[in-house]
Amino acid sequence: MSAHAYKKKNPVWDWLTTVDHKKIGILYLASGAFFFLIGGLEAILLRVQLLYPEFDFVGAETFNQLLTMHGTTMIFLAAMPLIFGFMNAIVPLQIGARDVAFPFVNSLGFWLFTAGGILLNLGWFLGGAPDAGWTGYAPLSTTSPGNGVDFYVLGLQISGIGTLIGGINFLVTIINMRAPGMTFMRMPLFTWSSFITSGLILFAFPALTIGLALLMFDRLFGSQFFAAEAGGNPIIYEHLFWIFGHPEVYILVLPAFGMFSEIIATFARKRLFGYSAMVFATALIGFLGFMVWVHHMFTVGLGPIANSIFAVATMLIAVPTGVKIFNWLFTMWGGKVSFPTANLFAVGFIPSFVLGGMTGVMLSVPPADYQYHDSYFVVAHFHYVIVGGVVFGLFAGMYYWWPKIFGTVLNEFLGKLHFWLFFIGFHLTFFPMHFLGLMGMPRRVYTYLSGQSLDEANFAATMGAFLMGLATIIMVWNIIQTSVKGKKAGNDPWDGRTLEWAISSPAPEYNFAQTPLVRGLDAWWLEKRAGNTQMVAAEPLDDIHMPDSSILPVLLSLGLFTAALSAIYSNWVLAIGGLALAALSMILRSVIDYHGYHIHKEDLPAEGREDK
Amino acid sequence: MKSNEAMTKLPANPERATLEGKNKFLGFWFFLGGETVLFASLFGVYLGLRNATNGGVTANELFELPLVFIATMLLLTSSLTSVFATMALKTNHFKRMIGWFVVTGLLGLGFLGLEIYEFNHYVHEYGHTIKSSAWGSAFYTLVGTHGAHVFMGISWITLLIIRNLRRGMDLYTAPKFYLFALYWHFIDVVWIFIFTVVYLMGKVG
Amino acid sequence: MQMKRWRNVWRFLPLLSVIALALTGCGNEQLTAMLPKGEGAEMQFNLMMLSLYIMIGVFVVVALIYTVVLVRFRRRGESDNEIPEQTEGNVVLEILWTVVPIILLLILAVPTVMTTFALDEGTEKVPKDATVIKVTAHQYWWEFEYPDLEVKTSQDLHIPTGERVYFELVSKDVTHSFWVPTLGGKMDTNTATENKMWLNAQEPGTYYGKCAELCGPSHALMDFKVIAQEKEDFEAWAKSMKEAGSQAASDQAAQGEEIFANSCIGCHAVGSEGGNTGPNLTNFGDRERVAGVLDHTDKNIKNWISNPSEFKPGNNMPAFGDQLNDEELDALVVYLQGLKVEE
Amino acid sequence: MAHHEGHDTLSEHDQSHLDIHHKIAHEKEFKQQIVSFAMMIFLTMIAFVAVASDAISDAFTVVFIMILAGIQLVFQLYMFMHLSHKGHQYPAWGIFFGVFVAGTCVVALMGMIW
Repeated sequence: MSAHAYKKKNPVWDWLTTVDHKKIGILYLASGAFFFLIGGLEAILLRVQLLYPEFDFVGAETFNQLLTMHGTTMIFLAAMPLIFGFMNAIVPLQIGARDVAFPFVNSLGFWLFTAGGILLNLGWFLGGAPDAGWTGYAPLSTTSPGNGVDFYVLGLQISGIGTLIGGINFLVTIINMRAPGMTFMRMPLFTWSSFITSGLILFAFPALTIGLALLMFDRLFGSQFFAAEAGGNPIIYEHLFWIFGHPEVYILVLPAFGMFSEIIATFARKRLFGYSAMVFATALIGFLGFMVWVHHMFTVGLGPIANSIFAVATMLIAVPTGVKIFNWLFTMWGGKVSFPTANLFAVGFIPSFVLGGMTGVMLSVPPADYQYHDSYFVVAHFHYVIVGGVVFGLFAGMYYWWPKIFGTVLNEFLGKLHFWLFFIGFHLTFFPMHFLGLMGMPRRVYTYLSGQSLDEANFAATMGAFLMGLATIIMVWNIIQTSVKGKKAGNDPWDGRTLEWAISSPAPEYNFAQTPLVRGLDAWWLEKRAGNTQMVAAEPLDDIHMPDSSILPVLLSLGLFTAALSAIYSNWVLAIGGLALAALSMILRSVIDYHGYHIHKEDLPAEGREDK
Repeated sequence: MKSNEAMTKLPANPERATLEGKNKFLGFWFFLGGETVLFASLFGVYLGLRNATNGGVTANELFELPLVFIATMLLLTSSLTSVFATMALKTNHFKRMIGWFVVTGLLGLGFLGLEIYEFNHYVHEYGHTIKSSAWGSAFYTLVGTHGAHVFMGISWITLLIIRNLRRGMDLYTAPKFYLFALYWHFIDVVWIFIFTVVYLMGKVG
Repeated sequence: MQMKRWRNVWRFLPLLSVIALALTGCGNEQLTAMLPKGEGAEMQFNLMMLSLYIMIGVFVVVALIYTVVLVRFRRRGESDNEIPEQTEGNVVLEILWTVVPIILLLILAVPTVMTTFALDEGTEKVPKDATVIKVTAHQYWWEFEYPDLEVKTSQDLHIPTGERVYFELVSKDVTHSFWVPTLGGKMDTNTATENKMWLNAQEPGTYYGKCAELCGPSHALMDFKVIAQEKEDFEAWAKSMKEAGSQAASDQAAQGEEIFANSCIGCHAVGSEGGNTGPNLTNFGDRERVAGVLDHTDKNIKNWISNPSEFKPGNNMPAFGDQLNDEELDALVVYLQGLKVEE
Repeated sequence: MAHHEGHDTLSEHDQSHLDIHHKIAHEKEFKQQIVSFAMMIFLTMIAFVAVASDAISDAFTVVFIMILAGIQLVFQLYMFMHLSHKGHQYPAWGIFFGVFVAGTCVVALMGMIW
């Protein structure tokens, strides 16, 4: 790494100012993992409270705060950033790009997300966390006493802006930055799903932005959007939330689908079965995702016509999802499937997610949903989808791409232990919940009465949660151990198929010394089968242009953070100060020229260079 | 980056001549796609609550069409002037472009002044505020969000003009001015729907 | 009726499933949705089972392929280095697993849509002689008003069996959701709009009702009871409710009545007298539970009045432990326990 | 960078040749813009007049002025924002998917809340 040793950097300053997508990816992964552990701890506390009927552990108020923060944290502060982490770390490598389209915006997106995440959690220390559920339904949220919901509204708003600009960045990156020969129909499935997901982010998040803004106006400025006595209507909020909220589910799960597609193909040593059908199914799921939100609102009283239309639309989504499942199965069919931890999670995902999909179809039937809705059946369903789909995907991706991101391999023994404990714990926790719901247990209850036949299943679920907690501790131990004395990984430890495995682990900061020429789907696999040890270059070796790092994203995020926190306490002077800092950062970004710098070709390491 | 002199002959679409320009161009269009959903949500909220006057003043009693008409003319004209500016950009007439953008900004300022006068008038003459009814909340939020966009636009173009007055036209500045013009047209589109949906439909009842 | 035909087709489905579920336990028979005791719940249960069977069929197919893959196509050790054939896909298969699910979904979609409309039947134009009940949800209790019968009650919902009872659902504060799993699915109670639904209990009995939408700290405790009675019993109950007023049976009860008139009547009504911000207590003595969740004992009533927040966090009733002494509380309890309309 | 286009390397001749084409194209465009603007002013006036006069029924007026607004949207997108020009496929996708989602939002909030 002699590339530019002349630029000595303080490591803290370096991480604060970096615009390198691989480092931003690591930042996303680290903060996502941190929030994942917090959200998991909240879940364990919830399950302890429900261990026995009429058990008193945290009490009603704290329970509602915990359930709200568990949902909000897992969706917005754990799953989203972890997915963005993988997108940052991997997508540019998979399309043979040196960088993302907007390195500065990328960094800004991360720091806004972090500022929002911290703000959200500050409620715990400043008089109570939000307690109106992760959905924040009005008027419960607008009338909730204390400042908890203010932290929810403003924290999500700030991190939402970060997510939105991150989505735009990836859309443009994937459209404009692909290497020569990397046509759309040669893109790896993870890149494809990241592309679709970014599109969903772009069109779904604005609805949430407005929903949250209206909540904020009602709470802070006395507007009447959701106050029935002044003509307001809370159903407006429910629509806005779910117009965002349903696509959000696909925002989370599609990248996981992409990861499974890569991982299953790699470990079956086979090309993905039905590639174009998979791409089409992904796009179709994304599109249909905008037309089904009312199935979250079947019991709101929108009438049989609306309910029927959205029921049928929802059922339709099962078709492309089924196409994906069968294509994964047939990718393995006739292959030579090996089972390192990454593939264990991928293969374990299939039956788990099929169960989640099954209950999904069952939920799409409005009359039946009148029974399931807001019961533990729904809790079971969405955990089968989000844990069985998204979290399994994130774990699979972690074991699979860890070598490329950090240059070391995670311990396989601990990995397998992690998988089995988590897999068993997961089913033990959530499978009984289907029955709890059918037996009449509503969701979001802090306790249940004895003598209602709800005791055994609740006990089993809590035991399962403990197992999942244990599995997570083992995973953390594995990460620590690997970080301290991990085995060095080669460039291509899994006999990979896509471009990221063609370069060194971890990737150099310029990714590709020469932009590669892509000659087909699974570009790296093709070259290897043709007997090549590296990609063919699409351009002669030249100086490499790199973007300037910047502290402004941190300052801008700090400004908005300060403004939001001050607004919660109606300290308008400080709030304007925070906004001024944010505005100043934007102005500086606009008036200072960023021309970047060059890494000279003489400084590039000899390895991986194709001399003309 | 070459010196300004060498770049007087810019390519046909200077805003998209560099990779950076291409990225900005595409990214900004996508941003406008997202903004479409943002404003649509506000329009939806407004339409859902437009009769929720809570016994207070109604749209028909409140709105005065001549004022809205003048505001509309200001904004539509500013759209034309920013088109002129873009054409000057494409033919590399820097000074002409700046001139048209100054006119655009001034027209926008006029529009904003009218809006502030209007809001002030409603609050003080009619007691119509963000708190008085759900309709009031929806009205000020929708129209106010548009007004905030106009304000952002004026600040943006002011900053761009000041910053680049001495730099002149090159492949680094061209995308910036071009994006502003796109943004300004988008604001105008939103206004077309505001005057139609809020004011004209409010008068119809 | 069109629905009848469908019911015939499905007759065997619930039978099978009931047997299967009886073996594993279906929950409390006053609460569970799996042992339906109402017309609506049964229609919903049939659809649940239909969708479940279709889905199990799909799952079996997936599981079969999955098992074969895991058994037959493993890589056997490090030395197994053969590169499998790089199949691109198979158009016939793709069409197959697109078309078959569409057919399965159509089979599900038709009865789904029909039942959705069937469940809404009559809510727009309620039949003339039907019982109509206006349900108002509060944090954290339920108010039931029978406009035609001029009766108001709370927490215990009395309905006649064997007929569709129509509900008009609203909420006073935040969104709640009205759910009696054994009799039928839930419906939200909104603040700005009124919802309508019906329930039809097929046999007399007590069924548990719940609030299904997060509504604050005591959401978990917002329980109510549905007491389904034969039509005559129901009418008798309604009649005695209408006539009921407070009449104290003893001196202690008379003292209690006075305390009630001084401290409680602003919020709680007995008969037609009293406020409307708290539950109507006309038939309080008949109830099975205090505040919907506590056992109906004198001690619990006393504790509740002394400090309601201890039992239902966040509820709106003030604590009377400081205002009333033990003797007064006892008298109040005796009075309240005497408020009965049934034997 | 792989995507750089070679504008800098055009010969003098090519450059001046292009210039002439551009000039013609720009003059044509200029006229189109003026016409578009005049049309938009005209449509706006019609909308205001339609509302101000009591000659037409209210329901019709609403439909009519919405159509006028839709036409103005097309003018802005295609004439002022050049959505039909080369290299605007992705922007068009972005805007039209946005309009699609926007439409569902408006329908939902307008028609499914009361």
